[in-house]
Amino acid sequence: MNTILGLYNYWIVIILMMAGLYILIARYNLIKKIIGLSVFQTSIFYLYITMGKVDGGTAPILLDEPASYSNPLVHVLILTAIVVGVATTAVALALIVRIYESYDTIEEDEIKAIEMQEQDS
Amino acid sequence: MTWLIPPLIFFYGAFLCLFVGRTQRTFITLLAPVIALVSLLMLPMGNMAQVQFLGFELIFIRLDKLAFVFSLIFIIAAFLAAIYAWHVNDKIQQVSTLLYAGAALGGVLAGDLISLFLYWEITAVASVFLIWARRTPAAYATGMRYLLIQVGSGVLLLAGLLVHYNDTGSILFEHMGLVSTGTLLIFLAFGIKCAFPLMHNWLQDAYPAATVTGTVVLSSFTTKMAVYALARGYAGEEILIYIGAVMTLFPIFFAEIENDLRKVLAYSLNNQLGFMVVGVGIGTELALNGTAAHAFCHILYKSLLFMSVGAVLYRTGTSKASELGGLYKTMPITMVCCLVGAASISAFPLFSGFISKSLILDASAKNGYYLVWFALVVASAGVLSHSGIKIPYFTFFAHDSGKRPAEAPMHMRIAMIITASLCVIIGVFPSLLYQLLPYDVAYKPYTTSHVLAQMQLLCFALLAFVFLMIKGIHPPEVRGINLDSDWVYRKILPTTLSAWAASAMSVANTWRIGLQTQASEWIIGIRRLSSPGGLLAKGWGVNSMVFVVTLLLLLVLFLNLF
Amino acid sequence: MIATQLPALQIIIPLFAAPIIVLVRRSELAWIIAVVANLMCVLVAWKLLGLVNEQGIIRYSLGGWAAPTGIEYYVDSVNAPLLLLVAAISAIVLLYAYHSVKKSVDSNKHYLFYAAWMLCLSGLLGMLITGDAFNVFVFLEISSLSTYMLIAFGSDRRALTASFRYLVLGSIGASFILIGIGFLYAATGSLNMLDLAQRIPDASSERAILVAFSFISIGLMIKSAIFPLHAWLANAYHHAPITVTAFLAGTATKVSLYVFLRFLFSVFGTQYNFEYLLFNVILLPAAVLGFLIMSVVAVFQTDLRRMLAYSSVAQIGYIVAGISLATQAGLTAGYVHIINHAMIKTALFMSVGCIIYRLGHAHRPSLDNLIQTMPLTCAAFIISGLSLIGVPLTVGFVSKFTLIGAAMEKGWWMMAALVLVSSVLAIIYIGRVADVMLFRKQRLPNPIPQGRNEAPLSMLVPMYGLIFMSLYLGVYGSKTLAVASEAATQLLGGFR
Amino acid sequence: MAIVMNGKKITAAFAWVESPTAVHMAIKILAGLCALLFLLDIIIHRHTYVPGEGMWGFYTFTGFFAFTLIVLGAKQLRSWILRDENYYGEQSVDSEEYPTSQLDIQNEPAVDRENDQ
Repeated sequence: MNTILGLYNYWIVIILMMAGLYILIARYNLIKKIIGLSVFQTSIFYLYITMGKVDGGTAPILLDEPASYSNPLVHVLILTAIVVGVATTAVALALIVRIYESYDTIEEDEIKAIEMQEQDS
Repeated sequence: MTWLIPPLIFFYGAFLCLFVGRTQRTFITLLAPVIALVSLLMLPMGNMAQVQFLGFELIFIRLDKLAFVFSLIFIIAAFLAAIYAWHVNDKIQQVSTLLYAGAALGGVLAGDLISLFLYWEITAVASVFLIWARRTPAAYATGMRYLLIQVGSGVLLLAGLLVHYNDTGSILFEHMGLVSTGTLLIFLAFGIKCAFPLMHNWLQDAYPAATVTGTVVLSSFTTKMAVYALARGYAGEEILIYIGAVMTLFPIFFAEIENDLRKVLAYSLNNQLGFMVVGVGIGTELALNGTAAHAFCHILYKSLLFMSVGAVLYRTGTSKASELGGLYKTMPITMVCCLVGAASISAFPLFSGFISKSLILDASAKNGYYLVWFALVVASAGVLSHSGIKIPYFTFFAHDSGKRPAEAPMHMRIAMIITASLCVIIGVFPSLLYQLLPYDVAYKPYTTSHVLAQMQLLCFALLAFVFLMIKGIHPPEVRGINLDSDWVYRKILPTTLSAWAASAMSVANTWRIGLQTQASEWIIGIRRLSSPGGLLAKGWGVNSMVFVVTLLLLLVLFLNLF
Repeated sequence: MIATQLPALQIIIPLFAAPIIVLVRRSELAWIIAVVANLMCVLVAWKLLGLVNEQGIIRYSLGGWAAPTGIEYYVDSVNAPLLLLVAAISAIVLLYAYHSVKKSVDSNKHYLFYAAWMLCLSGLLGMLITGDAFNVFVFLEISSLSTYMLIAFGSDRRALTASFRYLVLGSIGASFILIGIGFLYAATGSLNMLDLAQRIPDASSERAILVAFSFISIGLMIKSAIFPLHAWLANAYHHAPITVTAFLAGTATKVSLYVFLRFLFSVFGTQYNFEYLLFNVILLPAAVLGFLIMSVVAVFQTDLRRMLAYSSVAQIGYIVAGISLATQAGLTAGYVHIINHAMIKTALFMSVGCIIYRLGHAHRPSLDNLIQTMPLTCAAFIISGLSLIGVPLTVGFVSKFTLIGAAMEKGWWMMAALVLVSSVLAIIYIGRVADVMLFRKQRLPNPIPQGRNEAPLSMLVPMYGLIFMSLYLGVYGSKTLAVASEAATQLLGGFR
Repeated sequence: MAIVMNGKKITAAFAWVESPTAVHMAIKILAGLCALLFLLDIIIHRHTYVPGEGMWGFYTFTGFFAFTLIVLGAKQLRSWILRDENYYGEQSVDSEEYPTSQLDIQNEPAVDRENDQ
């Protein structure tokens, strides 16, 4: 019981990650796919942050006396990763706009049908 | 000097041909053999042009007497073929001829297995263009079959040399003998190019499909390079004697009933190779001399025969015996040259075949292979039947076909006359050839007893021909195809496969399961899966891609954690 | 002074060229700046290679922060040759790109195209040069994001979906790598590769290392398009502008494979037996199935770009097969094929680019008798095709020869035989194209004018430059082999 | 002797081969030669290596019967393996015409100058 509840933060990470992957597999709408991707990436952010957390530690700010504090490096890292994630989402959304302009749909199964037709002709 | 070795001269020629006009190309094809000859004569005996490659020391030139005699005849053959092909205005043919001749020469001069393999593959690839140059769908299909087999031989050689290298740590191309898997693989590779029985079909399939001039070139190099390779690596291997004996006998029957004269010559080429293989198998000095001499003479008279039949094809548009006849009236010079070739291959005294074939026959007799010897004697009578009589008789005499083609063009006549003269000169002055042979020859072909025996054999065979013709027993020439072992991969295999496919279609609807349907569904399935739009080749959607990724991730995690 | 800063310059030059190009906006000028920057990169890579040969490993601390705290650039005999390779291929394709891009990309977007190119280049070079695990992820994303953009420049609308699909897959791959790095950090407390390599053997939790290992492997398998995770590649290569395809085919997957090698051998180390499980159960079957199935698929393709794309996956199969042997000879074979295949495939795609430049497409059945109109282009395709098949005297032969030798050395006869089988398939698919180009009478009415109609010289010259380079390296195969062997020793020996 | 064709005369140095007398003569010469060779076998002692080779008329019999057997054997073989020229369909060059574009067919032979004058 302790391992299940005590590691709740990791369970959240896993659930988020699987939810993200599930959306990517099960949904055809491109926007939803990007949402799935974002959820998936967010789970990784949690993973990093939860790794650096020290029970009872404070924020890693200059203090007068030594105290235990959470690892600041993971935050730095994840800031970078968040930036990358945002950039990815932006590029993806831009692509979706262009796809919508030229295909008139953002449902991937419909797009695939159109593409198959083009290939045949 | 390394940059001026004979094979490279041909390659330079081929390269130059790519960029120049028709006249220059013709001159290059003529000039390259001449320069190569000078280069060959200037080479010292021994190894040279050694190059480091992938950590191996390659020996591109290993000149000894055996290699010399083969190199010499290859250069002569290239030169004669170039005269014969004076009229050709086809860059592809000219370039590939030069590449092919250079590669064959290189193969003969190669001192290690890797450079041999290199040239082995170049001959395969370069020569196929001589077939494709006919530019018909059938020639294309034939060329593909030819290429597949030739490249297959190369793959076997590569596999064999790697195994051999693993075993012995040496890549030197020396006497190997059939001692291990590696040497067996190399042996098979040589055997394919040498057209061993049941591996012979590419030859009869491809040579008649090449262009008029292409066949002349093809007939000279590939198989003789293989004979050389066998002589180098497997001299004295007893199994070769029996392989050779079979090779001399069975093509005779096929040649006898074949209608396409170029295919007849291809069968007869196969039969002549048999003599050489027997010589290699015996492996004594006399026998190897015989092999080298026979290869030398054979290249000349077989070129001559292909040239004359080619000239007929060039002028009439067909080389089928059933369509020809009576051409002596308008092509007398071609006819005379053809007769010289026929007499040479049949080994009439005073012609070149006589002085070379005797060496092999005597070697087999002296070493106690009496049965093989008898097979060779019978085969000699058989050679007369198809190459000696059939080719000239049905082309130039027999019933008059009504065709009145003009005499062969001047350059073809020149090429044929030179070749014919060489055949006669060698036949009359055998010592000219004998002094080139790898071992010292103390052999006199012109003894009374020998000449008498040969004349008896040939004259009575001729008598039998006359007798059979008068009695009407001799089979007439009819159009058609004679099945050979290529039937397996040209007919059974495709029909079985499509039969499978067809039955699968119908059976699949009723039964659905069963071994046959499974197999055919596989075949259909591969095609369906792989074609554009098929499962393997279509643009996958994100969903399926991510699904595969997830599955693989779970698999890897599972494997690593549990 | 400059010599000590070379590792940083390698990344900074293209990274700064990108914003300058955006500011300039003029398309010709953008191209010139990109070419100049790229040539400088080549020079730097050349110098670095020389330095590595002279004095061995170069360690460079970015911003003066010493490792393991700071980010470290690490150049040794494994990545120095690849730096030169990537920079050189990018330079050659960029020189070639001018006309092609002018024709296929909107002229008011040229500056964006070249800027993205520079970003992609700096990302790729960064992945090669960095010695920091997290930095790999950052550079990976820089190159990936710009790659998505470059692919979307394709003239066909299917380029957009191809780009989108690659984006999703690529992001998942990168995220997996990120997860893996996270676990590594959790288990060891370090991000520096050298440091990681030392700490992994006595890490507190082996399970965390295993999880990290699994995620990183899968992530890199996606990025390097190893079968069966290759599906994004075919569409991306097919619909991207052909110059981009030529560039990516020679660099992107190769760089990912390098990172793969780095993690597998240098970071995790051969002494860890768990990787053998990966090798035998996942990587080896994936490699063998990959080069067989993908060669078959390539045979049935009618579009040259698609055919070559599938052939790329097959060739990556060879590389991975070499890697999964995990011996000196096997790694040498894999590494040498990374170099050789980069050259061959780039040259092939460049020749297809020439065809597209004139014909507007590369549909095999309508290339009948192309040799009459575009002899030089056809010659280039056929020469490179022969190299792909592995005809002796070409680089392809060097690769295949070493690979088969390595397989046999380990006693894996079956694999050696299968490599040969797949070579025959390569003969078929290249042969089909050569056959159409050389021998077929024109079947379809050809839209292009008759007579000579060769691609512009500015495309032909770089292409032939690359082909001659590869021919030279084919004849003197021992040179690349020596480099590869050195790299294999370095990889198997771990960080020194 | 000359052959007349299409109103033009063509010399043929070997035209005599068609006359029945010449053919008969040739056969007679061959028969005579064979008889001579057969007799010579009695007079001349041949050097032999193989047992039986020295047998009287060994080569004559071998020549005659080997040839006959080969022809008969081939004839039998043909009855088994002869197929139509289209047997292999498009895959075979046997059934197709040689492309005339690569040939120089001159069924009207160049007239011999000497005779023309």
